[in-house]
Amino acid sequence: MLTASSPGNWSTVAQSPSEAEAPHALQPEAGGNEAAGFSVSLSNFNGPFDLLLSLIAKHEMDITEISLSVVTGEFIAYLKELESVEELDKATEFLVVAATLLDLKVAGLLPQGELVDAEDVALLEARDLLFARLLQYRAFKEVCAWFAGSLEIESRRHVRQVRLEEKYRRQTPELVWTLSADDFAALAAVALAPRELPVVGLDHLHAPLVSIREQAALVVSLLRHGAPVTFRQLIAGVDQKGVVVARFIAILELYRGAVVAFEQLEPLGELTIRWTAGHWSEESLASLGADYDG
Amino acid sequence: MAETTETDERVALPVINLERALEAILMIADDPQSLVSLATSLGAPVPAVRQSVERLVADYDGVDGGVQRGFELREVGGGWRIYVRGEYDEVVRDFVLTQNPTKLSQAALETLAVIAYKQPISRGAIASIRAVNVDSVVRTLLGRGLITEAFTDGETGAIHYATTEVLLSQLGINSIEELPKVSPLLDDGSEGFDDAR
Amino acid sequence: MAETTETDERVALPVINLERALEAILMIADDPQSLVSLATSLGAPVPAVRQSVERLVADYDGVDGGVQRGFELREVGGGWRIYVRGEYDEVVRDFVLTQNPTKLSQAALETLAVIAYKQPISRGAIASIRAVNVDSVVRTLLGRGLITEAFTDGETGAIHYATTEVLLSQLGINSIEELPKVSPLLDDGSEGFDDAR
Repeated sequence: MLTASSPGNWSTVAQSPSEAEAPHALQPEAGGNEAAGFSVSLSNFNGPFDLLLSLIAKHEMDITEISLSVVTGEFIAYLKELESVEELDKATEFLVVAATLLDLKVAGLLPQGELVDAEDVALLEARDLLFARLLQYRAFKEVCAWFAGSLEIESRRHVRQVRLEEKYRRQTPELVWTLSADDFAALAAVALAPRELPVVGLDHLHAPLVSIREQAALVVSLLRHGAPVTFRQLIAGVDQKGVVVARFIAILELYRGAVVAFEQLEPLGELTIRWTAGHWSEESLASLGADYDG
Repeated sequence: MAETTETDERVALPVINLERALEAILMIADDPQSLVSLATSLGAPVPAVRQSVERLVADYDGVDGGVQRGFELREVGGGWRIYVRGEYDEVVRDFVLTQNPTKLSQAALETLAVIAYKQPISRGAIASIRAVNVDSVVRTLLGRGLITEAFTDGETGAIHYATTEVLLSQLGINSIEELPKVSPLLDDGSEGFDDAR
Repeated sequence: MAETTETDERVALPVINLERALEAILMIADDPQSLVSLATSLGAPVPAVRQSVERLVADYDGVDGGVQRGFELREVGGGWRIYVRGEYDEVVRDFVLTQNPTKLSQAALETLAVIAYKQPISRGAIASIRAVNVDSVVRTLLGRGLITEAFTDGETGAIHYATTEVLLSQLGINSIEELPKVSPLLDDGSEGFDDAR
């Protein structure tokens, strides 16, 4: 993990500090120029770091306190154009970086206090982290050229790869086959099973999963033909937190469907649930809790 | 090489490099190559190619006191191809034995299963299902006669593979339709997900 | 060849014929062959095989005033294979039905680079380095067989990815150590920040 060792870290990597301090870096290029020169579409950029790098490259400078302000301005300006819904998803990737940059810019605009307080340190850390990740990203980006080149060169090479001569093929040992058709089908099921879907794994957060619909069905069966029941009674004997939560959500859903009503005499007091629905069909259950699906 | 306006260099080329260009082609050509097809792709006259081929044969045979190579250039079925020299059959057989265990690897079996249920299927499609490169496994299966090249896609040039009778007889079934169903996974994976639990 | 009770003939074999036997095997091998696997099928000691391989390389390169062949012996992807010599790649192009895979996108290349240098690495970690979602790119790389699922973290369930031998082959290198050095920053980020230049 990279932490702030000194604010000057970045400048050790800077190519020419003198140029970075040159006045032209300070001036936001004349309005017209900026508008014309910086109209890009998202597809040109792989991500926020990509955009940042290209902005830095465009100004032929390294990010110092001064130029950072210019780059931040353009970065934010660029983000403003990302308003269409389809771009929203990608735009979120830029937000963290944008927020960090803004923070840094604001800090640069404010008069510098003498004392280093915790917030300043946090800001420095944020900046160093951002710069470190940017540097790292740049390193990978640079080495990409080598990958592309090597892949290209090697793709033009031809390797001897010919069918085994028939006489040797005939001499290969007889195959020992032990699989039945059913074994084979089982193998196919494994091989063809969809690869794990690329989603953020949340399984560890709420496993095992509990179906709200199932819980609702249970609640219905307990309430439908009987007297009012307290929530405590409804969850008696349940030791899994997930089940309790799901059963509670199921009750809320039933309430929303005007199937049950609550009674609670005092805050945090005993919760009593009673059946109020005039008619009830199993179909009602099918659509229940749909908000929680997916 | 079609132009004839060049100078000395051009004249030297066919003599010196034709043999080298030929051996380059022969090293990667899978099927025996006729003199005509070799001449065509090299842009050289057939007689020159014939001479070069003859010199290569002699070269690999070590005729002029050179090394006798472990391979030889032979004319088979109207074309030329590089084969292992007969003396090394034993060595090669040992090698083939160690490379071809009597049982298929798990990777080979799974690839075979994918082909069986999804045939005809291209190598690229197999690779994307299996998420690995399947080139050598496909060669193994071809070599074992368990799969065959069904057809080549006219547009992409991608070879599509299908299973053979050999597989059917190994599985003890008469047609690929007799394979046990493994749906709903096969449809596209989106179905039956709700029941997965 | 492990026995030493044999006569003249046997003694001569390893010296004279090892290179030829190697040549024969290389004619039919369709994967890169490591020295160890070659030594195993030849029943010869690894150092002897290494020497023979080196002599073959020099032989085909025409080092000692011999002919420089149209093919060469290269170590790629952790093993030895016969390749067409670079100068002749153009000549042989028509003879191979390689379906050159489409080029990788810039995003795929960057992701590949991150995985190559940081492996084994989870998708989340890749995404945070590249600051973008990398799901589809990772799938592409898996499909090409350039990366593989190395292991799944027991606690988080996160799959960690590593590069494959296929990648090594396609890059023309033998081990991941042969990748060009990148800034010391990449080690872990905490070191070498000041020495980055």
